[in-house]
Amino acid sequence: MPLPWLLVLLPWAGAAVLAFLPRERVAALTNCGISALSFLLALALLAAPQGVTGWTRLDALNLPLLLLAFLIGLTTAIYSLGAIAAEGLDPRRLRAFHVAFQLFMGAQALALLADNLGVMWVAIEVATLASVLMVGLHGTPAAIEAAWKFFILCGVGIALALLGTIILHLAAQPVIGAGEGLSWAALRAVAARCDPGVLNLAFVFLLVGYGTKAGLVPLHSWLPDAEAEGPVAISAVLSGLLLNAAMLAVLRAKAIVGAHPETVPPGALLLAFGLASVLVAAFALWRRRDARRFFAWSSILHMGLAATGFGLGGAAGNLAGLLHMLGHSLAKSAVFFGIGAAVRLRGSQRIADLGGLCIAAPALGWALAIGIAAVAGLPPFALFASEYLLVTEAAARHPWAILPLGLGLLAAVAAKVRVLQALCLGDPPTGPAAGPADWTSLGPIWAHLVLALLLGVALPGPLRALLGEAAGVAG
Amino acid sequence: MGFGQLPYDVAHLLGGGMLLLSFMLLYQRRVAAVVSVLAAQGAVLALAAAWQGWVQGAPQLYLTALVAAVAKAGFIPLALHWMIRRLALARGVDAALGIGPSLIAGVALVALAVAVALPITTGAQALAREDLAIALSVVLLGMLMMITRRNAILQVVGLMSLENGLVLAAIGVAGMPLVVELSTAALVMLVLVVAGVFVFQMRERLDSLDIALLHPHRGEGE
Amino acid sequence: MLVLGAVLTQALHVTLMLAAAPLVVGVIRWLKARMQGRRGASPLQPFRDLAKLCAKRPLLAENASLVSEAAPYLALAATLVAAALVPGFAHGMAFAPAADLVLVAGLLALARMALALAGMDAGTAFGGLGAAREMSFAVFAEPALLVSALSFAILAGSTNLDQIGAVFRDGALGLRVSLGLAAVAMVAVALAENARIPVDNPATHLELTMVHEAMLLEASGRHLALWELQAALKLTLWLALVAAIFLPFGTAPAGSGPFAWLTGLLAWGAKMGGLCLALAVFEGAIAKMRVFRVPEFLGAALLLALLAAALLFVSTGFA
Amino acid sequence: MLTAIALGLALLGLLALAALVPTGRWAGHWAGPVVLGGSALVSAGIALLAGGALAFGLPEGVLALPFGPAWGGMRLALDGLSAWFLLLLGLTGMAASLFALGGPARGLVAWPLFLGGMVLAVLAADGFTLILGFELMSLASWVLVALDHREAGNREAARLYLVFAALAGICLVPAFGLLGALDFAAIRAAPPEGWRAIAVLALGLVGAGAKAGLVPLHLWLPLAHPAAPSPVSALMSGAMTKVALYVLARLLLDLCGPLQPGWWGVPLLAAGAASALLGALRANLEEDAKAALACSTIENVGLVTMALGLALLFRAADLGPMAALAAGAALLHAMAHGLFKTLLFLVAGAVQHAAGSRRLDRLGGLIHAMPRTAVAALVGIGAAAALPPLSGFASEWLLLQALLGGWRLGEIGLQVAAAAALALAAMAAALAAAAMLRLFGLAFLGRPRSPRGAGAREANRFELAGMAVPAVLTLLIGLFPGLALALAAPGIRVLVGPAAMPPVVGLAIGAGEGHSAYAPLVVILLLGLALALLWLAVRRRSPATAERGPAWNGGFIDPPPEFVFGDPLSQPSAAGMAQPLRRMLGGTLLAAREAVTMPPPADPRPARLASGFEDRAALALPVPAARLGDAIAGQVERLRGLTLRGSLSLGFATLVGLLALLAWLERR
Repeated sequence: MPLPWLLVLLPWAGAAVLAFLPRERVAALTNCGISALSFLLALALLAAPQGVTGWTRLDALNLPLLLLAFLIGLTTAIYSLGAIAAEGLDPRRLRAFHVAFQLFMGAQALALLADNLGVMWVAIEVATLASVLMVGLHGTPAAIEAAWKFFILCGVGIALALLGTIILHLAAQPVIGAGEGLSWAALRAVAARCDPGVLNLAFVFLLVGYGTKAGLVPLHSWLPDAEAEGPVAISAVLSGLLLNAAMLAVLRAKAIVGAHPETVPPGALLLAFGLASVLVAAFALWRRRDARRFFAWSSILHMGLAATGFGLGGAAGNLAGLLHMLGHSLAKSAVFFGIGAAVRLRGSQRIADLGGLCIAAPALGWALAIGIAAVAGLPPFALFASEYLLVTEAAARHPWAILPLGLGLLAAVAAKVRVLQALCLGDPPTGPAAGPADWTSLGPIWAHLVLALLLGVALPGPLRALLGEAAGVAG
Repeated sequence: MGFGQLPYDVAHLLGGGMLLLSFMLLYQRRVAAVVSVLAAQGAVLALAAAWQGWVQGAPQLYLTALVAAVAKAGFIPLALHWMIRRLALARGVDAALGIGPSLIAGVALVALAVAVALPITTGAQALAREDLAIALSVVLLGMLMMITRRNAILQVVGLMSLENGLVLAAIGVAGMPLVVELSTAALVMLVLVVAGVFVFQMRERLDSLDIALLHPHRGEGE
Repeated sequence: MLVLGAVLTQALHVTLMLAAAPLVVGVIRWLKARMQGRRGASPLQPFRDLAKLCAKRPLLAENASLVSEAAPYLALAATLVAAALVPGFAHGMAFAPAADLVLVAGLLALARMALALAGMDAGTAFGGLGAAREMSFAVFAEPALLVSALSFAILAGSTNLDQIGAVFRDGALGLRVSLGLAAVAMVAVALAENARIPVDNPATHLELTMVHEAMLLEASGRHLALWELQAALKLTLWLALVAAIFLPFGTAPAGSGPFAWLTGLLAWGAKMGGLCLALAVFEGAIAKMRVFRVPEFLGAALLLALLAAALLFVSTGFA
Repeated sequence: MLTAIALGLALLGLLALAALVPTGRWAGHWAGPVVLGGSALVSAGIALLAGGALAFGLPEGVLALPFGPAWGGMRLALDGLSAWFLLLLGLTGMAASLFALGGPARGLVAWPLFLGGMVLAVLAADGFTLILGFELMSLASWVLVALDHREAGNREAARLYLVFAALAGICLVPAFGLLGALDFAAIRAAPPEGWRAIAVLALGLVGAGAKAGLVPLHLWLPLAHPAAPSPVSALMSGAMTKVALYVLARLLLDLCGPLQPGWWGVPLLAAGAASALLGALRANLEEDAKAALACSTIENVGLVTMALGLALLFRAADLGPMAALAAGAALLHAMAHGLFKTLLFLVAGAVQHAAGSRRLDRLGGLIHAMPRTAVAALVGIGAAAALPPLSGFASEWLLLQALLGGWRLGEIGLQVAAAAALALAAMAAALAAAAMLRLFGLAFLGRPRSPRGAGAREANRFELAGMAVPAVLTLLIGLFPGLALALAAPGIRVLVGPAAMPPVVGLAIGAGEGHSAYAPLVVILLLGLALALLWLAVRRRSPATAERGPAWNGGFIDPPPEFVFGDPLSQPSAAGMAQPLRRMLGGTLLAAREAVTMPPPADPRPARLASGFEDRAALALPVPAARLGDAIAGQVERLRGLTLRGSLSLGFATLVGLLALLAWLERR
């Protein structure tokens, strides 16, 4: 069986196993084991030959995303080793959590690996449903509201994406060979000979559909509440993985449609959505009082930035977008880990209740501070590098784009600095405070930050080459 | 298409039937009736799939027809009816947008769908083009229904009829791989299950399915 | 010969300035007294005062620091160096190359700072008040001085006093409106810098509007003598400065023999005398203004200087 | 050479890592001395290397670092300009680190990173490296500013500080984007033209100005500098603002090429003049010693910016010597201010340690308790007040000469602008003198104003060493400005062209051939001679030693015995010293106000005088910006408040809109 399939089936098999593990400790450890195993498998992909095998493909574009996905899967599993106990879930829900988590990981892998657009669609749908279950896990009204919104909006979105896929097939159907009707490679090859009108229609639906998943404004409404409910681990994987998979799907569609010279340039639409997301999210950050929702909005901001990069297109633009996706996943999940630990410390996720971490729990406080700085795009982390490349590219190609970009970035940094100081500095508010954070939360945070640092200013040669190639693949 | 007018007309007829049913969905006031209309739409969909299978000589479409008949015309409506009975839903549907205006909006949407679909697909076969236009309309009408209905179940119904539109579009295209239809059908089931879970949870927490009552519970409030 | 002459004239100039300083003060007082119908003290009175002060044992406040003792020497030394740079009866003296107007202003600022520090050293109310006011007036005086220097720089192509004098002496420039404006501005600055009426009253004590004297309240004995001499020397310096820039005529070339020096000396004496008379008349004619009117006074001077420069931009070929 | 400096950078990074080690005895006893001492050594080494490079020839070529961002490497290069500022960095870094050794060891991780970030920014040979160093410097210094984050005021200062730093970055990055290439050499090869160049000018001015504290972007500066520990504020004021000026010069004078139009200098001249005037005036009104010093930093940054603008003007007008004069003034004043401001902030730190306060109204009479510190302070304020023969006067002499030559620009508008700038520069110098007098007089002269101040002690030897370094350098530069400018010559050539000659006449400095010159050695000789003669003469006439007695104080009655420090009313207060200038200029420029509350007759309460001011220029930008942002945020909130159906409709509307757009496009 080819390696990619293994990578999909292992988590699903794990999910099946976890479904029958009653003891939570054992289940959590098994969860970690499975995640570690699949991470090793993902590493093995580096050696695997690139190209299409059946419904899956392995290329420079999805390889980094896969590695990242399973890395974050592992760190999240380790984190929830310590954290999930504090979520106060009954055994049934706890088991549901573990099952859904592995289900999600497998679907995630499939979504990233898929070459057949239909399969990709199915995988993303499964991942969505799994995450919906995890979001609604607590069953509180707020959780139900978030999950229901998530479910309905993404259900509609995914349906539109399917329609887009079908229309894409309709466009290619006259010129494409039978059987490979939905293969990305094949579609991209023949795209130039398709009817541009149909391609446009297809792209609109794909963009709206997968863009909903990627949380692009104005299709973003589900994201803040979905990431703020459910166990903290969910926030990490949602912002770290699901958004990336959706963005990858958009990229695949863009690559196909963009291959036809006479279509409405897909980059322009993506750019518009990206800039809108940056502006709206940046200013939405100003009035957040809930820490997790704050960083959920910042995920929208960063997805918007990545979309802007891909919308600019070209080697540099795509590289900026890809780098931004990777860096954002690392930094943001690190921050969510930190927030989760802080929430455990204080039993509230309101910013006002979390203050003064640097004094209450210095190790956690400073780690979180650095993490937030990384998310805010301050040096020397990956987001700084990607934003530098993005802004310089925008200035060189569409100077007018500097204004919305700069405005959004400035507003976002202002808001993030405010929250950073509110969370980390000053005297802690008097109130219940548990013991300091343990290694299961600090370890993942530091690991992510170190990786983000390397990704920012000290990327090893081979990976650098890989990313460069990926920028080419994104078209 | 090597055939004469007939296949074209029949396919057109069936598609038009689905569109009509979508309008009836918008028009209906009573939940139970809405679900029955949905069932009817599923049945028509099954017929359309079978006809396309015969026209295109694509056996897998018969399977699609079967799935549609079983799931969309049979199981799902039954499940919904059961739910309605279990939850003793109010008979009447409280629409956010009046019936009349929503019908007008529906017509406008159909016009838009036609405007988008007709000119661009000149390359493709006439059949596919007609189907595309109708499918687009059904999808848009399904979304319109989701917007204009307050009741959670009716939102699910809207989603379902939206999916019907999808399948209609899918079967209209020759050579669409089987995986899509099957996965769609499977997922529709899954969606229904998840939706059911949440509907019951909502019911027990808020003893209402009016999603407007959900809004105040969003985290962080206003 | 040239070098020797330069050195000799320089030495003579310095001693002359030092000797003339008390005399100038004395003369002005005497003239003012005469104009007010009093007999007035003899013009030599300042010399006697200085001698008497030097003979007295100086008294310092308990908490006075070394500043009180060192500042007078520093201030007088700085003023003396500045005075040495200003051309007097002769031009082309030894220090001529260093005779830069900006440097003179800097040295005077140094003396002013020393004076203000000494004023604050004892930590008395009047000392701080005087120091603050002195520095505040300088805030308006210095720009006026430098902007009027701009006019000279444009006409002479340099801020070196000796060169300015040389350019103005040969009269190639003729009479210029802008120079007149600059002259007025500079005279205003001179009045403010030397604490003369209308900016300050040199003859008053313990009056809330005073500036210069307020800083000397704690000084006594030789320190007071040094301060008095410094003030007098500064006044002489300014008169000499005005003379060197606006009345550069009749100065002797340093290289020429003693006879030419003599004529230069006579001319210089005449100029200084005339300026003393003018100052006395002016001070006799007008009254002192309120402290917070001074900025307007000096601001007007600054505007005049700017106007002079602007006129030059327009009129001269440089524009 | 470059490699050695890069190794120094690596060493700084290692020191930061070493400071991370949290464990017991190391963290307790050794981390401080090792990290700070190491920083001092590395800084000294860097200063030596830079000075050597300036004296004996700069290294050719570019050093590519083995690592870098995903799209390319990071490059370092050392030319005249960067070497000059590197020299400044090394010297100030050494002094501040030495001083820090004398105090509690805090912020050990951020300190080397702060130094390293500055060095990296100055050494950078491509846009990314420069911005990386620039922002690293900002982030590290933010940590240092936020060290005392338990006080809300400090937190606010830190927040503003970081936001302004981000603003600087967000303006500079697109500026480099507009320049096109990443590598400096490539940019020089193809300088920007037309509106692109103008956009670069605007962005660069805002970006670098926000970090340098140019009016009206100076709001953060008087808040952040006092908030930080003294060695940090010394470094921020002495070195960091210079790095910002370096970026300004590099971007506008070097990278944009020599062909830019002359009017480019005007905005720099205007911003510089405004900063000089406003900063110097505020320095006279602030009642916190470090805040006053920070404001005087604004003034000096403004002076340097003026000089840079003049250099641009003269260069575009083909006045080579004048351009060199202006550029020399800029570089020399940057160096001079870097040193004496470091010195003054260190003095303020020593005073704070000894007397326990920075508020001028709680100090006084320290010259008796801390004579050595007082001498260092005298050198500092002398230079800051532009008194001969110290370094400040030399550089301001050059600046004034350049301004006095402004009439050579030919065009009347520029001439008038230069004349006005001259007036403002002179006024700023005089204002600085007043501020420095107030600072020294209130802190060191007079009587103590608080028990803690009365019990002050001399600074410890590390602090004295830290102050001695910049003090001696200030004296040396003041005495040998010619040598300093000769060192700066390569930098001047970078700014105004390869043919430029520094305005040097032997050891003295001159405003070009046939113009006046300033020879500090002559001045100091004459001063010394005059002093000696006077002293001898006077002491021969009056040998009596001075006697001590109570201050006469204009007949003010002696204070009652319970007033240990004398009657506080009889000593000038900070507000009182500021009163003349507050009334003369404050009203118009700083919205200064005074309010007297006079109790009715037969009411024993004393009359009170309340005075204050608010910096309109500083509030002119951030406040409306914040208000606007909040308004927009409010609108966005309405978007966020949508119900489920609302958001569904939003998505639906988006889809329909896109379809309509598509249909429309198809029609055409």
